[in-house]
Amino acid sequence: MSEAIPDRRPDDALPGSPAAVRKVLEAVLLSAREPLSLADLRKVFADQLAGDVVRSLLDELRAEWGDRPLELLQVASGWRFRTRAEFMPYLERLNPERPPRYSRAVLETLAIIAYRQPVTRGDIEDIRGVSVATQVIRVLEERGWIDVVGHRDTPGRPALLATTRKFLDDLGLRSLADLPPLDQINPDLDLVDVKPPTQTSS
Amino acid sequence: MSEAIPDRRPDDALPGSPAAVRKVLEAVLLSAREPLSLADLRKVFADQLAGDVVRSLLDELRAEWGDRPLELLQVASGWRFRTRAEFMPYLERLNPERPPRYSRAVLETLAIIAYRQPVTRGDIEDIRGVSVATQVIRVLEERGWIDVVGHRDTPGRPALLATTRKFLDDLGLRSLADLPPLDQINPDLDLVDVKPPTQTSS
Amino acid sequence: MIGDVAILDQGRVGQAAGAPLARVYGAPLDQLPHDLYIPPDAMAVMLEAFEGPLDLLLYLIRRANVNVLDIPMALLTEQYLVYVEAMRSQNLELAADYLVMAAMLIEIKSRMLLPKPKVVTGDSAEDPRAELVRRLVEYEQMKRAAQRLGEVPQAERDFDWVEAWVEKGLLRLPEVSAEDLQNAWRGILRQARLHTRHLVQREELSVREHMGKILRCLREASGFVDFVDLFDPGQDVAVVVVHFLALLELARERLLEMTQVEAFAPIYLRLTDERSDSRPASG
Repeated sequence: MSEAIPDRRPDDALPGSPAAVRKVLEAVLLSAREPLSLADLRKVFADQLAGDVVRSLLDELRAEWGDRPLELLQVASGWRFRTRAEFMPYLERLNPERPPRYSRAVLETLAIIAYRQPVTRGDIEDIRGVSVATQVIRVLEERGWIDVVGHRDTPGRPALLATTRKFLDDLGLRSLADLPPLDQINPDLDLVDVKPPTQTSS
Repeated sequence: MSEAIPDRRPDDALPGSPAAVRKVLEAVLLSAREPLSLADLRKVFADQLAGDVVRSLLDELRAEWGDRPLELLQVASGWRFRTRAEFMPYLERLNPERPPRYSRAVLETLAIIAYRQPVTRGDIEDIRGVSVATQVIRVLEERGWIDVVGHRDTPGRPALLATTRKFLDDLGLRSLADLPPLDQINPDLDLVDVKPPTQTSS
Repeated sequence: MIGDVAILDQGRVGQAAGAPLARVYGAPLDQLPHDLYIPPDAMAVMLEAFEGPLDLLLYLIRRANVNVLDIPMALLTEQYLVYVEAMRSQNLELAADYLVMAAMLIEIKSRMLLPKPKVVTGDSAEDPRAELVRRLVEYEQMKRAAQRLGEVPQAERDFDWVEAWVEKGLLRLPEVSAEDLQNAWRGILRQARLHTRHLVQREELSVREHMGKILRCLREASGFVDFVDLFDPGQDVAVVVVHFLALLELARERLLEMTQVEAFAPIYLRLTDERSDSRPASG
């Protein structure tokens, strides 16, 4: 517990052996909160290692972790260790609130956009009978499931929202036609034929 | 990025072999956001492993990492992997923004709170022989290392300060008993080297 | 007291006599104690480095190699006062704590000069230095503990916690299926139906409707009806209220008339047109 503080030797930027360098890389990558670029990783050694040397050490490291629970991944902004997908079920058990669910507001808004697109926020509010929080729209936009496809030619020129290709991909649908048809949904709901004004705009 | 979502098999809570269990433990501990208690770790396996089994697997895991750049540490709130101190010079190059070395005033105040808790600010001032700047207390509070645990039943009802669990976690300690032992000041013999205080206050 | 003299003499070794170097609490100081010579620049730095009077005293005691349990008060007090004076001459902000300690030292010193009261049972009379020694020992213990604590590796300063990246797309984001959308749509429809019913209910509760009910009731009774009999006690409060409002509205429109003999007596109602025997006004 009472370990001594290690010597700080800023001039001694480079460990003695390639194995030691790899160990440093491993420590740095395992504790990084963000992906580390090649430039970041060279900075760790005060730029005393060439980029291709670092790169080949990274390859070695990746191979070394081949059968371990994390994988060294190269993403757009650099390298990072990631927990392998097979361990997700165990991680999820730790946080029982997972898997998270969208609120009813988000799901209903998404359903309205999916079935009645393109719709304005006002349309959604008319159908749901309550105002739609900006947060709800943003959640869906940030997920990449909806976006603005135009503006309705009415006062205020409200944005017209529609679902994206990513929405179809993520839900495993080939097209909007694969959505469960509406008329099959409510055989027992005879009295309602909620024809929102939006229908005319679709 | 477009990997399939892994199967959720809640009934299949336990991997087949001890080695596989250890791997799961490793994955979970490497990706945890905070120390994991024994109860947390048992939850990972849907409580199908006894506590002492998990504990001995943790020991194995710790030994396995013995010569690697991380160490599995047991702190007050559980187990967590940390980088070994020898790697800090490299980590610092990447991320130079680190908590400061505290002044003697802060450290002495912290020591008094840690070893004599719960204490009032007046107690600290009595021991140190000087008034304690509010700033000093605030630094420790903002770090999350101390907090108010009550009030002494004397005039003014001064706040009683104690160290927090985070203090133990951040110092890699399991409990207050792990604090460095106090020197028994031997008044007769302790004529230690006397250096001007400037050297020790850096 | 013997120790005091010895160390004091030692302190004067090698210093030539001359003009006072400084004045300590008004008293001229001929010489600096031999271990006090510090370049003036360093002095300021050093004085600021003391954590307080106890820290300064400990330094002086350790420096003089004396036993904490047998502090030579005269020497210690003298040296302490020199430092305090130096702080003052350097215009350092002199904390009140240092002055309080100076007064305490002088007091202890003077008490030690007093003849000890004769005590039959030996050494039970308390040494005037006892409290000071207790504080010095405790402070030194904490001072060393602080140093040790500062050397314990600290998160973020000396090591980083490991937190491997977990694919948020796999773990964090809620999953939605086409079926969820279907259910959501059902929810909207259900809500719409409730909404519709709600409107119908409001219709039922509407004042106009109750006006009709009352008119019908009065016509069937063809004469006076007790006010109380117009209300069904089993009804919802909202219905009763609307019913009452309808009644007032009918009165305002002069479609019925109310009579009451005196306060708290029963109220009777009848249709206005009953009196004129014409056809009911409702439609």
